[in-house]
Amino acid sequence: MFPAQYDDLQIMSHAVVGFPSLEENEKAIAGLAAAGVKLIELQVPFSDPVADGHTLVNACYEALKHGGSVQATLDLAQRVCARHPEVTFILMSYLNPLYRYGLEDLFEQAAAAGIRGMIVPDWPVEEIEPWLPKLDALGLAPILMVTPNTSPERVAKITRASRGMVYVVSRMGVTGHETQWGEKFQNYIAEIRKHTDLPLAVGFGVRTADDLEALAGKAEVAAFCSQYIEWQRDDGSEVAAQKMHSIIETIPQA
Amino acid sequence: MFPAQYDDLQIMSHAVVGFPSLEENEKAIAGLAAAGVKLIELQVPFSDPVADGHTLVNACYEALKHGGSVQATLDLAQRVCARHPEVTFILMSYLNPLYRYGLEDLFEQAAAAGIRGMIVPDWPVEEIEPWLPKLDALGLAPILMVTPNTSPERVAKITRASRGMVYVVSRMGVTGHETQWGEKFQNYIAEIRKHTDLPLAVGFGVRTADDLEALAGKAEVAAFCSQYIEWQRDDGSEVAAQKMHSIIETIPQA
Amino acid sequence: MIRSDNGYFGEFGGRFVPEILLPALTELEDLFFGLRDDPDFWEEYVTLCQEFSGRPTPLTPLRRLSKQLGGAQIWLKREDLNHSGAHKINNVLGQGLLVQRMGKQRVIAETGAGQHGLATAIMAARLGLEATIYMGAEDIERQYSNVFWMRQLGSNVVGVTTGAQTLKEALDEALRDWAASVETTHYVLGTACGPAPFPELVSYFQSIISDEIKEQSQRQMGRLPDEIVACVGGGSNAMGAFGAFLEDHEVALVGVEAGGLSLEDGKHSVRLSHNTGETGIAQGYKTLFLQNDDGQLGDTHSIAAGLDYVGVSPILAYLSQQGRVIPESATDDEVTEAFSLLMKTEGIIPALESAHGLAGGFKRAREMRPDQNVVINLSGRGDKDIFNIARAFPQREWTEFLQREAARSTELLAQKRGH
Amino acid sequence: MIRSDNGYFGEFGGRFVPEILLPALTELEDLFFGLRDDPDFWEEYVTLCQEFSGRPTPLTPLRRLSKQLGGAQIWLKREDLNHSGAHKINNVLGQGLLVQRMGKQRVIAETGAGQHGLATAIMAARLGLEATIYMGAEDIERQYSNVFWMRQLGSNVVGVTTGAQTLKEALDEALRDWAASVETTHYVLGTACGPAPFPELVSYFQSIISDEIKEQSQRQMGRLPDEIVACVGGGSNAMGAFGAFLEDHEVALVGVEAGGLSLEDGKHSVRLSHNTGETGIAQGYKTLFLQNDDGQLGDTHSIAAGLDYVGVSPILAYLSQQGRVIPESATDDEVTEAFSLLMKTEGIIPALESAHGLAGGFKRAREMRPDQNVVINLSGRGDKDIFNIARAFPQREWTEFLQREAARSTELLAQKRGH
Ligand SMILES: Cc1ncc(COP(=O)(O)O)c(C=O)c1O
Ligand SMILES: Cc1ncc(COP(=O)(O)O)c(C=O)c1O
Repeated sequence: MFPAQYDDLQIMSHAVVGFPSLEENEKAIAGLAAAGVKLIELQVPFSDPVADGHTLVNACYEALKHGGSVQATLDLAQRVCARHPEVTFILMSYLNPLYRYGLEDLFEQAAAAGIRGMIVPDWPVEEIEPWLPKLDALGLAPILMVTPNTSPERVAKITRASRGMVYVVSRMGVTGHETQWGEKFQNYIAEIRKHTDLPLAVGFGVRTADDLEALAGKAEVAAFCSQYIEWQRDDGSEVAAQKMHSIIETIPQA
Repeated sequence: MFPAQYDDLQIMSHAVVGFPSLEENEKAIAGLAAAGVKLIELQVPFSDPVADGHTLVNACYEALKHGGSVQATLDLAQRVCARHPEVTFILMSYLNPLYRYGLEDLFEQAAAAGIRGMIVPDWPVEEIEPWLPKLDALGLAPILMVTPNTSPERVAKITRASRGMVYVVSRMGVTGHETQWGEKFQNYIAEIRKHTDLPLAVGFGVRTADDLEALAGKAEVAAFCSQYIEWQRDDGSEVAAQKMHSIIETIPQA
Repeated sequence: MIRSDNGYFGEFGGRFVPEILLPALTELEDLFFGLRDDPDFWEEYVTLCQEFSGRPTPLTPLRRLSKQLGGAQIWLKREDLNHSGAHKINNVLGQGLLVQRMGKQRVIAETGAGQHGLATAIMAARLGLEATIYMGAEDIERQYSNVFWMRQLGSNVVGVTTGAQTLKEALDEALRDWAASVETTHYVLGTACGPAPFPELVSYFQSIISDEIKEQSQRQMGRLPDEIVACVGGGSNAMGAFGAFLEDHEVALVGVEAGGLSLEDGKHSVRLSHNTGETGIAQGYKTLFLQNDDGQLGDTHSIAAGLDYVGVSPILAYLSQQGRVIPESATDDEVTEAFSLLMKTEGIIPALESAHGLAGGFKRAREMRPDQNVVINLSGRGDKDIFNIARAFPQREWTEFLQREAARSTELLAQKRGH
Repeated sequence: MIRSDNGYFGEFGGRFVPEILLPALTELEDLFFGLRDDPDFWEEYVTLCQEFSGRPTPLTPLRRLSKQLGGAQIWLKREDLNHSGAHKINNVLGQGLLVQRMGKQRVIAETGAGQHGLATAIMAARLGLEATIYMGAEDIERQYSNVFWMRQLGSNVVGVTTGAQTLKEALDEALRDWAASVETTHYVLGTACGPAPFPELVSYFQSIISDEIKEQSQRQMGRLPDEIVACVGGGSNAMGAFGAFLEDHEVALVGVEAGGLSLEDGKHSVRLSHNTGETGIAQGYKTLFLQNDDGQLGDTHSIAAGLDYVGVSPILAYLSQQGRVIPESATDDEVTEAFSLLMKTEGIIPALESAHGLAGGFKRAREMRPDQNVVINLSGRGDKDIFNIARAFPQREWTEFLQREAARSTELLAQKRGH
């Protein structure tokens, strides 16, 4: 399940469904699970992933050529949720593939497959709100994003609609570049905590053991995605899982 | 000298000074004289010979590279006028080279060299009129052009300013294309004769024995220029003179 | 002009963007909503268009061509005479005024064929702003002449190498830049698409076209035209030409999309008619997209690079759903024919985009009476993209010229290096 | 506008043509003299320019650039916004009206860079006339893009292979055609040169430029400008910009010629200043020509093909002799610098011809006071000749693009043949 507030820092990692191939996804996920990853995003590849950096954009492009789709994601979820009950699987997608699939059907089938949460970066809170009763009934948590330039009123609104976790965008910009975890960032986190008791998942720019060390004690979840996908791309899923294992070992525990 | 009115048809031929070379000009002129040509135009090559066809345009272009100029023309005139007293030499030029040389000087030196006439296609009658006393005093005949579209009033004015001959442009267009000598042409000639007792030199499009046959009895002079220059260009001055000789032989005599 | 209902036009529109972009869109919307009813602002905009871009553009009667076709009188609204050669500059100049009010010093834009990028580069140079233009690497490869100009104008042109490396990816990449730079940077969207308030905002500035048509047709025809025809890429020139006439129901409004090679998937850019487009949500807004069953955006084709777009203005999607706008399409072949006809009969070189409007408009005019009037929006001129047009009309002389010119250019480069 | 004394302006002008051309020139002169004082005719002409070419063109203030240079306020008269991209169309449209009155069905023209040829081809298409354009084979070789358009417009472009195969020879060849066809054909001379009445007639039509400047400067500056600057090729845009101000002696008139690489023979086209030009009679008229002692016309050079001409308007020769027009020149290097400065600071792409006016105007403006006003006539836009400009600014990317495009074009041709 999702961590509780102030739990030790956990890693959330990533699979792009179809990248490098559908078969490889299952092995990679098994590797991540074995490495100690407790949260995994299953990303439906999309032709226009505007909120992703180049690593994930290119992975999407490849994944689409290798059969990545909403249906493939649901099928994969079915299998991996059953096989790795200790891992919480989160559906990550842009809105259109879900919309085309039919949102209601999608929610039901995702929940039935064992998916626990949903991250949809181009789905604004206003459009999510009407679905909350349905999502709550299904136990499917919408994990919404707040960003450094989100106004306090809007943080309140977003955290109110979020379930499971709140996704904290660490800095301006898209996935895969460097960031900083100084005082400004801590003030930012503190501001968000004023509005919610949900655990915080910090994403965008988490790439090194140093990043994890910096985040430990400040957030409950670190989204370690682009860097992992680069390992997977360059070294294969097995080596990537080993690297993931090593880096998880470095996380300071309270 | 110039033919008298109703004399048998004579040939006027052509030299472009510097084409194919200054030395060759002298030989070619000797060849023309020997072939029975009684009138020869010495053309000052010009960079922009607007009233000439391509044959003469290209000859001018070549001639300029081989030293053709006003001075070279005067020098050549000096020699060939002395050497061929039976031939009447006519200076043919566009206005600018003469204008740059200085018109007064030029007229005097041309006359002194033995030149008897002048054809300057871009020199309108209005600009010539003030010079007539001077030209008459020098015995340098301005040979002006009339064309099929010249109005009767203007034919009167042009023939009045002409000396030696009137140059009759056979048809619309520039030198070197085909023309016709039918009834329309004869009416045209007849119109001109109403205005002048000067002999008529017909130019533009006189290229074959047939042309000469057609002109015989209608005009006093046939300007046989482009075709001759083509012979000279393609076959050399000697062969060109032979061809000229043969064609002169074909001219019907009254 | 049409107004959105909270960013929506019927079911289309909205603002589906990563949260990080929201403040900039709200700021822009607030600014725009505060200005759009201010006649002084409109006057400032009109003056800028006049003094810099030569507006008003004329309404040119095509006397010979109308006679030859034997139907309605055809008039061209001459957006080709704008500075930069197309209607795109109108919108960009308007956004320039907003940028100045926001005090931002940097602009970014996406561009496909390069026309909007060029317009943005021009505006940035004129206002002294830094500019970065995103353009698919594939598009750069084919439309280098526009890149040449953008760079000469001082803009930074960035080739986008993700995906199919065309307009769609360039737009995505511009959004990514914006997400990282939103506090100092304005994103100059180039057509009546994207997240609210862009469709409304771009249509507002472009409506200067129909304002002028209205006044000019009263003066030149003595009444409103019977039809107005415009090509539809993203929809900005069409919304510009239609805007002032939405309530004039006697004026038919016709949007002509790129019929391309055929209606097969990937061979056209027809989204409004023929049921080829389906409702979707991408690139920040909801509209009719060409897409597959999985919601992946589809491939498009048009002889006109500027019509080669996968989405369409949500306003046009709505108006065509309502029956107010009549969607038509023209194939590549019909377009080259209309292109040649206009050139040879009236001495005007149309952009290939605009030639779609011509093809559609000529076809309709033929069926009309000589006492009727059709206005076709000539959104741009064609001499700006000789390379595209030469591709549409292959000729030996052109090929040979390019070969010589490539050799000449190589030599000049070597000389320059020699210095 | 200035009037000739029987075809002469002081010692310059006249009509030195083969007799065969005389009737056509007289016919044209009679027609022109009968119309030029008729306000209805002028109105007809202005209306045509408005409806087809988008006149009036604006007077654009260069606020940023003026501030940067720190001198006078600089304004651009935007002839670049004309249909076809240069002032040349004004004259051509005017002559088109005369052609219609004469009932002739064919026009011919000479062209150097292709701008006047293109304008003529456009006019011919619009009026349904047959057109033959003479262009030096060397110019065709380098300016094929304009040839491409002329042919697309339905004109017959004839390459002239005599002499140096450039503008001068094309003009000669057009005169030769005219000599053969004068009864059915009108010769559309492209600049304020040639035999009477052309210098006067072309200046008359182009004076629409200064008419507008006068009215616009009163409105926009509240008074007349202190200086007007124009580039001088044949002299038509300069005469256009100066015409209405000849009697306003407080307005300085400055003509900028092509200083080229240096003042060495054959490296420039400076005829009015520096004593490089000498009085001569050629191409139908008397003016200052670049020529040698034997009266042979000289070679010229300019980075701007349209200024690369050996003669100059007899009216400008006269006005500069009288001191009314101040002759200046700008070198190729000064021109590319002014070109870039305008692009990067104001977002306007000038023609290389017009960039001579900019170079001269900027230099003078710098020495003036901020309360003074300089109008520079921007005779044309630069994007019409990307090939020329790319030659002036050699770049690896452009070379590579040309190579790819040549390959692509070869392939398209092969495909077309395959059909
Ligand atoms: C000349 C021209 N017309 C039309 C378009 C299509 O865009 P829109 O539909 O937004 O007018 C473009 C796009 O580049 C264009 O350049
Ligand atoms: C843009 C432009 N300006 C100036 C000129 C020079 O001609 P003129 O001196 O007659 O204006 C040309 C000639 O082609 C031109 O194209």
